[in-house]
Amino acid sequence: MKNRLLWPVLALVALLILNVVVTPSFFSIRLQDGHLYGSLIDILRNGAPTLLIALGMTLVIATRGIDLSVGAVAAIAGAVTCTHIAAGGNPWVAMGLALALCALLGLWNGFLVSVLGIQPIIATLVLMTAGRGIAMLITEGQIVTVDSPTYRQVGAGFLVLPIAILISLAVLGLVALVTRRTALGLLIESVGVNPAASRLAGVRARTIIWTVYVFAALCAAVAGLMISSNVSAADANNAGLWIEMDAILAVVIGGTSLAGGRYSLTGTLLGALIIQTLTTTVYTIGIAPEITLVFKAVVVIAVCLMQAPVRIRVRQGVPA
Amino acid sequence: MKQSVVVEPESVAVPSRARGGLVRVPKRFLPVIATFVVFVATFGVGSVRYEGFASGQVMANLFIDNAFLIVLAVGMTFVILTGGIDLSVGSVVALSTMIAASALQAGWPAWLVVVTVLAAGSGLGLAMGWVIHRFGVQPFIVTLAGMFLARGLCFVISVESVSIKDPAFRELATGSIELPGGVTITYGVVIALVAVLAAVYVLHLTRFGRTVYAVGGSESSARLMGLATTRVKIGVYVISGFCSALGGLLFSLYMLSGYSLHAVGMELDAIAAVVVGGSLLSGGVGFVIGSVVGVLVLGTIQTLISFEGTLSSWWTKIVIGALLLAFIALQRIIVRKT
Amino acid sequence: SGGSGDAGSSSGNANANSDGKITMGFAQVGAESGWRTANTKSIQESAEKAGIELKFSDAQQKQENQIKAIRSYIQQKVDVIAFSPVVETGWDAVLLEAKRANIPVILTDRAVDSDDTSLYKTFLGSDFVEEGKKAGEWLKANAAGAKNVVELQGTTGAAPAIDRKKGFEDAIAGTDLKIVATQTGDFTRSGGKQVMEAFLKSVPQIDVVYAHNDDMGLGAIEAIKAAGKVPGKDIKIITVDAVKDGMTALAAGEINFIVECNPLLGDQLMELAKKVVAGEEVPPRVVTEETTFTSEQAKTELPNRKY
Amino acid sequence: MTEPVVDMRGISVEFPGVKALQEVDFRLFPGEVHALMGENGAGKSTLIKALTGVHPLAAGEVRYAGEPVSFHGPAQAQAAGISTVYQEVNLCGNLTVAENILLGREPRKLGRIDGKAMRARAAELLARIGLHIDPGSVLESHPIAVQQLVAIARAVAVDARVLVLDEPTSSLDADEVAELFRIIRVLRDEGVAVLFVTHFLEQVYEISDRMTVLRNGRLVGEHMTAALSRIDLVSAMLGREMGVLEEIERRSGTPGEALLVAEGLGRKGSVAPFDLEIRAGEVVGLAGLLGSGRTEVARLLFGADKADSGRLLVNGKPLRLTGPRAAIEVGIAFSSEDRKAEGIVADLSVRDNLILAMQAARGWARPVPRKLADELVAKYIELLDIRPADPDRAVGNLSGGNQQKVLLARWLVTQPKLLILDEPTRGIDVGAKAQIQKVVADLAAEGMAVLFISAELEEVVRVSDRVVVMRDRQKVAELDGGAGVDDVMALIAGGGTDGVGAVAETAVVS
Ligand SMILES: Nc1ncnc2c1ncn2[C@@H]1O[C@H](COP(=O)(O)OP(=O)(O)OP(=O)(O)O)[C@@H](O)[C@H]1O
Ligand SMILES: Nc1ncnc2c1ncn2[C@@H]1O[C@H](COP(=O)(O)OP(=O)(O)OP(=O)(O)O)[C@@H](O)[C@H]1O
Ligand SMILES: [Mg+2]
Ligand SMILES: [Mg+2]
Repeated sequence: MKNRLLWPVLALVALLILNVVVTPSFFSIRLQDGHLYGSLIDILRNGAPTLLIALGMTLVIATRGIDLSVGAVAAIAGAVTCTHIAAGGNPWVAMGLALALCALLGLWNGFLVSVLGIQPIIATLVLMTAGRGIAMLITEGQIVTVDSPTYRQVGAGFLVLPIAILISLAVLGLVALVTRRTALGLLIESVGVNPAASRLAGVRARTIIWTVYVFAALCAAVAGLMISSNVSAADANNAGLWIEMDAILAVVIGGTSLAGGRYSLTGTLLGALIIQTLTTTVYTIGIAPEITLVFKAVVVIAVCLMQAPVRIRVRQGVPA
Repeated sequence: MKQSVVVEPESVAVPSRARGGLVRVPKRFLPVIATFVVFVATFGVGSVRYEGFASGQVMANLFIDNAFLIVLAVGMTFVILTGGIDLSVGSVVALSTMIAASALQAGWPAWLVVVTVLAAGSGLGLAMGWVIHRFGVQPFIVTLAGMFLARGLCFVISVESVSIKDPAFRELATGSIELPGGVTITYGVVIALVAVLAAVYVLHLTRFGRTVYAVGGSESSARLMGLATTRVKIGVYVISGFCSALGGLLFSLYMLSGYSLHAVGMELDAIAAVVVGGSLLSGGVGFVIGSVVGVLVLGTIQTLISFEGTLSSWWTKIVIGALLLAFIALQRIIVRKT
Repeated sequence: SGGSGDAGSSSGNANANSDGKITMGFAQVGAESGWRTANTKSIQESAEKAGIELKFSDAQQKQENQIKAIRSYIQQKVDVIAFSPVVETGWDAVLLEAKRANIPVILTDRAVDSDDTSLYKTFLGSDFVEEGKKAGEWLKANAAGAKNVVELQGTTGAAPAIDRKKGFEDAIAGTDLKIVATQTGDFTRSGGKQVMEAFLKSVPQIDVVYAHNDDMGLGAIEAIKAAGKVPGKDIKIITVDAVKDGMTALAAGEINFIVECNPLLGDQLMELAKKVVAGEEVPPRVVTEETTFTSEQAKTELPNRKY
Repeated sequence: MTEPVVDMRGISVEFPGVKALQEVDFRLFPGEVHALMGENGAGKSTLIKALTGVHPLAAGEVRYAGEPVSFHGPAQAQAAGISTVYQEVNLCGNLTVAENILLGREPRKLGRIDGKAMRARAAELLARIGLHIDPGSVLESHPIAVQQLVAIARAVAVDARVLVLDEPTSSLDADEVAELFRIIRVLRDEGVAVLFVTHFLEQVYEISDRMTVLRNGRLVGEHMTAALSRIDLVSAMLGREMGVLEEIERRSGTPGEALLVAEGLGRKGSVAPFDLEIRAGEVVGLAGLLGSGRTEVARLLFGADKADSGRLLVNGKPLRLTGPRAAIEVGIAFSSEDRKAEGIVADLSVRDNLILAMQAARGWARPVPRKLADELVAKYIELLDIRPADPDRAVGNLSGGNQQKVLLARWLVTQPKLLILDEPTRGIDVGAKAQIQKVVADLAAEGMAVLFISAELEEVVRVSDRVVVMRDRQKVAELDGGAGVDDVMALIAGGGTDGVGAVAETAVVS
């Protein structure tokens, strides 16, 4: 696993170097109004939601699943919170409500996948479509702007470092701890690698699957709070749009296979950072919007060729 | 993703007894049949509920409006059957419309445009398939890069939309074929159906097709069995690229324009159609016909929405989701009961 | 069964239903922005007020869905069809069908690109290029030494983005003003904020932000504040749309100038629809009443803003 | 003998961290049956895969029909005339039996596959090895033994110069084996070179002309079968003397309470309702022919399949088996015969696989402490002689026999009350097999009840206190400890006494 992570790290370093070459001040960080200010900090803060969602996605993918609904769930979380605050509610209550509702949505996904046995991609596609509708229903299609200093902290606040990244890293730490210190990681992987064998060994596959979908939905919810809090507004239509793709990409770049089984949280962290750095790079080095996508395509291909399993096998003397 | 651990023997053969004579529907056809039954049922519900729903033309429109999606789903079926996925199809559709429109605008002859577009799509598919096979990179990531690339190339060609004024294209686009009963269809539908037939032939009656299923069932076994897995693994992406380009041509007939934002997210529609049609994303299980029915199901959902008439934007989304759920839940129930 | 190609021979142009009520089919693009939702709402309310039965469909930002919706309206034999084209190309075939079915078509927002102008009766809406121009003109007049403009574009390839860019560039051509960085913010607040954050670090001197809509401008304001600068003073901000949040910021002096793009064209549309169905002549182009706002104007206008 | 058709010299194959083969020489002549012998993990399968181009060579040379060759994959080897059945079933479960047999060489008419001709041809090939199943049925729906036969049918369907069979008989019964040997002899007489791997010494002596013995990835020797006694063979394989297979010690004490009682348990289409009693401390053997329903009985008792008639009593209390977990909770464990699909979790390490069942029972919140896990792993690696003795190696990379040992260990660590073992010695070498049988006997002596299923009748009779005989998906008899192989055989084959009568006649005596 260590070897595999080497390449994403190199890719990240390469991107950063590219930035410094074009914008020499890229690494400069200064203290501004009591918090750190600089491009690297932006990358961390803006990458926090993707990282968070990718963490949930990693566990889902490890069980051979996939969750397309995370973007919609994020939008719902933002919508619920903002409408509640806009109606004069307490921000904490509002956020609690959003998290509770999203946990329910996770249960729903888990139900479709583990009880009804619907293929995950389709099961979550249902909520991906309907979820955005629900979010818009809540906001009535308007962008709900709120003015709550408390709520602002989640996405735009700082405790020296951006609070958003602190939350995401805390969740990363928590997941790492929980999956390593308990047997959750082992059971998730065994369900992902061989569901039939796991069933016969007595693993509660259903509970495991349920857990990961709820966890993914909760991660999406918190990410949704960050996204909406960052601009103090809930945009039901655009919040978290296509973020599921970014999250899956982050997981895959991090070396976790979509076929389920072994996963790497560190890999996911790197993947999310690479994706956000890539986005920021596009803005910073002034790539024209028309060729942005071509640039991204080239980088993605380069990253995955660098870490291609075949290369690694060649290095170790065992060709395909 | 294969849920059932125990698979019932399809026919109980005992050494002494010869093969049973009773013809039963084999289990693997069930999802397709279930999808079809649900499709028919929904159409029935629509007919009762909405005036003018149960007309031949509404049915024909289902094909007219989804001809390109049918072609995409056909290509996607090949890929999914091998256990892969192709996220680039939507963008390749856009790129195809863009190439077609701008080449026609530049005065290329129509036939050359068609050939160019098909070659470009297949070429991109070949490149993606090669990377997937040669470097063992996951299809998801490679085709995602392909998706960025194709969409990016659209913008490079032109940010603005380009309309197609070529008479041959217009002729094809506006021309219609009259069927008995006053129902008309477009040439696009005919092309799509030909593509479906070709796909069925290739999948079921050629070695290439059977190897597609074998690779999806177990790639390592297929390799150990000495099958041409390399050719198949790359081939399916070429087919999918070709189908995307063909779908792109149909789409440019449908729209008579090339635009870089055409077909955004259409890859998901194509994947959804294939999966609704009973294919397993893990590979090895599924039928082209199922994917076609899957497209019709998605089309029917659209039609129902438009017949309902006055749904607000958000209810539209919610109802689409709910109908999709109803479809697959019903399909599951039918498959389980039998 | 209503064939798509040959129907409509039975009824004339004024084929109002037996009860005399006009039915309009409206194929909306989607609900991608607050502006669009206001537009939808206005049309729905006006239709009710005018006693017109509205069939509404949301195309989820997809042109093919709009085409399908229009086709289904043709089958349902509505009296008049209206829609806002997402793109200007690609409508010929379906409009031809409508024409053959004798159903008049009204465009809102923008025209379609077709050699055959008989395909639609009229179009009602804003002129995006003009909006960009107005923004540029104001800047020219109020530059006060400002030179470096950064532009927050709308979604790459979207018509308003292309036109507002073009109009603005035309207006500032030949002056000291220069667009030093331009990037898409996808018409969203987070997009605007992220892009602006990056600009603030990579572009040495920014005097003006030109955002293709209010939302991106609002996002940029956040980024500017976080950088320790004062929006509206250190960096001038010009946006398009004039939705309520934008007007509030304008009134507060955080935005300097907004070009209005009016979504409330429901009443005008219904009026046109009645005339068209009745067979009266209508002008081929109706421009919606749109204005521009400065900070002072915003303060007086703000209480009246509905969207 | 003339020129060898396959001549491998100085073959070395390496995997990350393992030297699987070191400088092995191997020759195979036309018209001979050559047995490749060695313990689990000795490198037999690796040698075969090196020959057919699955694994690249680190060193050495392969000559085929006199020419140096280097195949880039099984396809090339096959095209050159080497037909191979690899260890474990390597077929496509989602396709039909006929397709699996003829994939890549389907009969065609006008360029398209002729489905009818294909099924006919497949039926013919199946008949040739004595298997009568519907060629149009899906392969997955058949038990592992049938799949193994299908793989053989595929291999013998072509005119090959070399036929390689890697443990083809591991789940077959005497009848099927006889059938297979008949075919092998015919092919041999036609001049085909047959390479054959098995852990059954009787089979080796029955069929092979020559043999090559490997140990720890190295060549030990090449011998004429007739010139090497069993004892010498075994010590060549093990590298040490091995005591004569000791008679398993019969327990003197009477078995305890009835632990599990099945009353009229059955499932339509798979097993007719049967009664069965298993007591603590006894080993009950389940004997029968391929497809007689042994596996089905085991699955019903474990709840892997749902019974649709009868009931199950555990410790005298009725138990509703809703699934494997319900069974595990009352102390029933089941090791499946299909280790690839239902046994190992290939990507996980030996340690993780070993504690999986224990962990599942504890739930995710109470992880097995690392220290305990390490102790258990060390203990069972030693007890069952799992090789390589590396707990962190992915189980999928272990040799077949060693995977089987890990599976057995997985259940042993949970200390179940009733252990159901379906073909636990499949693919296990002689030494380890004796080891496992002894473990089973010891466990029973400690009070565990064991239901033991094996295709090898001698083994069943040897380890069991009582043998239940199945025929045609029905329980036909129960024989107590004194019964010999011949008695069971008679019942299995349906000869001698009439099936139904047998149950009454041989009423259980314990
Ligand atoms: N793909 C692989 N990666 C790593 N090690 C492997 C791989 N395949 C086999 N090995 C190792 O190579 C050695 C030889 O294995 P092989 O499968 O050839 O044994 P075998 O003689 O066939 O044993 P068995 O009788 O159990 O089938 C073993 O130590 C095994 O762990
Ligand atoms: N020779 C055969 N001919 C036809 N069907 C067979 C044959 N052998 C087995 N079967 C199949 O066997 C299945 C039942 O096998 P089951 O697994 O219960 O048997 P078993 O006694 O456990 O045998 P084994 O474990 O050796 O396969 C049936 O589904 C049947 O299709
Ligand atoms: Mg082996
Ligand atoms: Mg069995």
